[in-house]
Amino acid sequence: MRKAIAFLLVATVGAAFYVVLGHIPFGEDKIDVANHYIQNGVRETGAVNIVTSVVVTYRGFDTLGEVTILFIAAVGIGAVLFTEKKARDEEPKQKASLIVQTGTNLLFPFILLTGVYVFIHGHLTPGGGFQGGAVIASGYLLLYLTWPDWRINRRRFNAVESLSGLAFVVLGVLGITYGMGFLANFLPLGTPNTLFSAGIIPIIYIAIGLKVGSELAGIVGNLMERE
Amino acid sequence: MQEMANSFYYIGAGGLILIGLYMVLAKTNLIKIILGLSFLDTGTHVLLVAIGYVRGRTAPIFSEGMSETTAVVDPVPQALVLTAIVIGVGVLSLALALSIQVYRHYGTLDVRNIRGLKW
Amino acid sequence: MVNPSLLIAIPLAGAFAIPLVGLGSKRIAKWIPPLALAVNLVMGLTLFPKVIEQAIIISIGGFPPPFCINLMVGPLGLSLGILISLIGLLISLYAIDYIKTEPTEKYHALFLLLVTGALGIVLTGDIFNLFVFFEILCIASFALTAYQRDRMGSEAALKYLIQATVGSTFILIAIAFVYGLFGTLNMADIASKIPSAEPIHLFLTLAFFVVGFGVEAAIFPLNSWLPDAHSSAPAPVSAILSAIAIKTGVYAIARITYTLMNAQGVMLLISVGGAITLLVGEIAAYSQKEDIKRMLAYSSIGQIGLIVFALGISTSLGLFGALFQLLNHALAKCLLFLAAGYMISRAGSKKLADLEGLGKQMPLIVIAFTVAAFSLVGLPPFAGFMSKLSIVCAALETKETSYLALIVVALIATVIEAGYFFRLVQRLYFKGDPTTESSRPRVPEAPAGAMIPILVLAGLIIVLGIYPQLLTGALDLAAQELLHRSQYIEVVLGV
Amino acid sequence: MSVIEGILILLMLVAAVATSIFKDLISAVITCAAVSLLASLLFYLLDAPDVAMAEAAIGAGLTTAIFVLAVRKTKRYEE
Repeated sequence: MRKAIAFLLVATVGAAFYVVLGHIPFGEDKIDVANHYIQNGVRETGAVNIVTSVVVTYRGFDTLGEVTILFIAAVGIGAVLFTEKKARDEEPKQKASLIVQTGTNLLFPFILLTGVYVFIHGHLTPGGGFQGGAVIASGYLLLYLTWPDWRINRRRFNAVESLSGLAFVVLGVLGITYGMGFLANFLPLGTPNTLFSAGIIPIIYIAIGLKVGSELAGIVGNLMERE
Repeated sequence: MQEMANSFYYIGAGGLILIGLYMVLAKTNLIKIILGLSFLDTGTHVLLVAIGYVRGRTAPIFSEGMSETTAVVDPVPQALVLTAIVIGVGVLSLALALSIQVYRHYGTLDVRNIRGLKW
Repeated sequence: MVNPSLLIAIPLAGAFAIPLVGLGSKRIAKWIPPLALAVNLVMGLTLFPKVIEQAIIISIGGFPPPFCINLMVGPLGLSLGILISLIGLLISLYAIDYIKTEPTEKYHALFLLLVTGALGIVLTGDIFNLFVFFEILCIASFALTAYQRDRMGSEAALKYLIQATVGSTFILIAIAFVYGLFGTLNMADIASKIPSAEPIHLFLTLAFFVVGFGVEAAIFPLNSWLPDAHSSAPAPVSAILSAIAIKTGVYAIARITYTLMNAQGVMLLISVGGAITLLVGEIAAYSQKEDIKRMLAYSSIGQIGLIVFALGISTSLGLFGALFQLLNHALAKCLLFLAAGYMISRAGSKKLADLEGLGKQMPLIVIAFTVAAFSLVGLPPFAGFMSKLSIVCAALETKETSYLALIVVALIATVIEAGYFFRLVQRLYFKGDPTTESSRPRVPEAPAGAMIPILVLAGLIIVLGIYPQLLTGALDLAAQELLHRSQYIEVVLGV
Repeated sequence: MSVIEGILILLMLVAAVATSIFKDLISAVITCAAVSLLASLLFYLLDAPDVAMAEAAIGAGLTTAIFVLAVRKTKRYEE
């Protein structure tokens, strides 16, 4: 019964897809508003990666909302899986083998470095705050898998989360005080294709990278620790 | 046939969305339902990027040596999908945390046996 | 002039700061939400006179719309924004004493973010940005529903999450369609391009939007999550969900059907959906004889049905009635859930039978509860009377048999509603064992932090009932904003 | 070119169907990761390197890890 209804609903949705997508030709030039970004993006924002300039400048408000969502998820998971007493008395879990331990020791700094590289160069190459943050979080995941008893310093992570979020909002408000509107790019744009260019974009991406990294690491930590 | 080949991506995206929707509606295991939600997300992302694709153009990054008149694909859907991916991971991780919590209370992940409230 | 983007930036910054302040002192951290929302309320009120004259367009990122996301601070958005700030402020005051389950600083951060999401929804002028804020609101409400970590809460939250996430995927699919058809995401820009599209595509896109937002707005048959979530959550969370969260779904549907799509053809369908929701909700509430919060939750479904029904009457009186009803329900249902919170903790259970005779033990709270209940039923001189009257008048004015038939349904539902609220009030006052009264020690009904919001809400309901003209001007302008979409396009795009 | 794309899309759909059939939830999670990885390849072919990177790092990497953690804390087999 449940499956029959499910099939019926899925078929209806499929039919709707067929009708609408039949009218949206694949692979043809339908670009409208985005032409403005393509033609003026580099000049107006200083970032050669147009996706970055859209994510951080033209649609920066979405990005602020998005880091907020990740923040809510991290805080929410912390609240949902909160345990009153510190369950430290459990028997020590089995550590990974020596090879894995050595490997982790070697790799972890490089993983962090890669993550930082990815979000610092967000305006020049593919990648940015989210991808870099995810790379950093996967480094912490590796630490957790190698030493199951290891704990991240929660206070420090919370502080990084809050500070980077506040930095994002404060940068936005600074745009207002410079008379250009919330989240406007008020710093000099510099020469495109160099590291110190694109005004506030690299700064915002650093804040996003730190925030996403600490939040995802916190989520993983919460799921690993709470038995 | 050419028509079909043109819309491969639409078929892939739509198929993924429909499989996900079916899993959410018909499956009874909570993890399976959440996997279905993840397919719904991924399918929508592929759909959005496919809508923004323009044949014969390059990625919207003007690296050194490229003239600023190079034809590129639509950057906006890509930006939207970046946002949507992060939203998706937030929702999924919260869903999994909640299902762990439900498992603690009920000892099962089968929605037919979780009947504190009406499903 | 105050920059309206601060209306969103300040609560957001407050929420980010809460964990940081919480590391130092949890007692300071829990005062951040009321403080941020009070600032918001003041800013909203100072902006209001200017917005009445001319809507303010703020573009975020420094380029003109449609190239940037813009905020559309018009009469509708700002009125709802002020309402959200006010209700949020009152509930956050209530929660300071009420929430004792650890980790409290996480509760306050989530609550403030929920309110921020609602503010963003009503102020934004961009369809994808609407989706992002909608997700903020939804995720914060999932986490808050499960906040007490009990059996019911976790299950209700998961159920809510699954249904709402399918809904938001539908919204995202609709956004993909819109982008594919029109190549833009700015609402005014889309609205100006609507005539170029074929009706069938518009209809299907609209259907995806309405299903998606309908889950949050709890329109029948998408409402099965609501009674569970609203009855299992802590009292302040139930209050904010009922008073604000479901209203944002209704707002989004109104914005999309009126401003975005100009979908005159589906208005009757929307009215029918609203009337069915109304009837289903009220019947379910009437047959709920056990749990007071569940009964209030079903009553919310019914009220939402009434608002959606009135939205479907696409005349200025109908929209005025819908907005007025939305405001009244927000005030009254917020009060009912807040009062029920302390009634339940006094009686020690959510069962209606255990609440009997509470009228003698906590007179002030029960009187406030009664005021709100009577206002919802639509008795004069409370605020609900005026809004229900204008909805009935609007339906009669159309002189179409379909709307006349629907208003009969709505009146029947109102009678049912009156039935269960009178039954409840009667049990609160006249039933119960009179001897228990003297045996209990005389303790204050509730801490001052909780009494102030309850009494303020009761006062507002009475004042608005006697002087509805305080608000009619603003609500009328808001209704005009929905009806005159060409003006909206003109203001945003400056054409 | 078009053939490769067709094969990738087909594989993605097959993996998705497999996810819905497997009774072992760990296998289901792994096939779900395969879907994400294939989607990430598709993003790359659609000239969206940023999205491909995000999908590979977040969709295929972290989400899978979180799913595996959740399955470990609950039940491994669907009844």
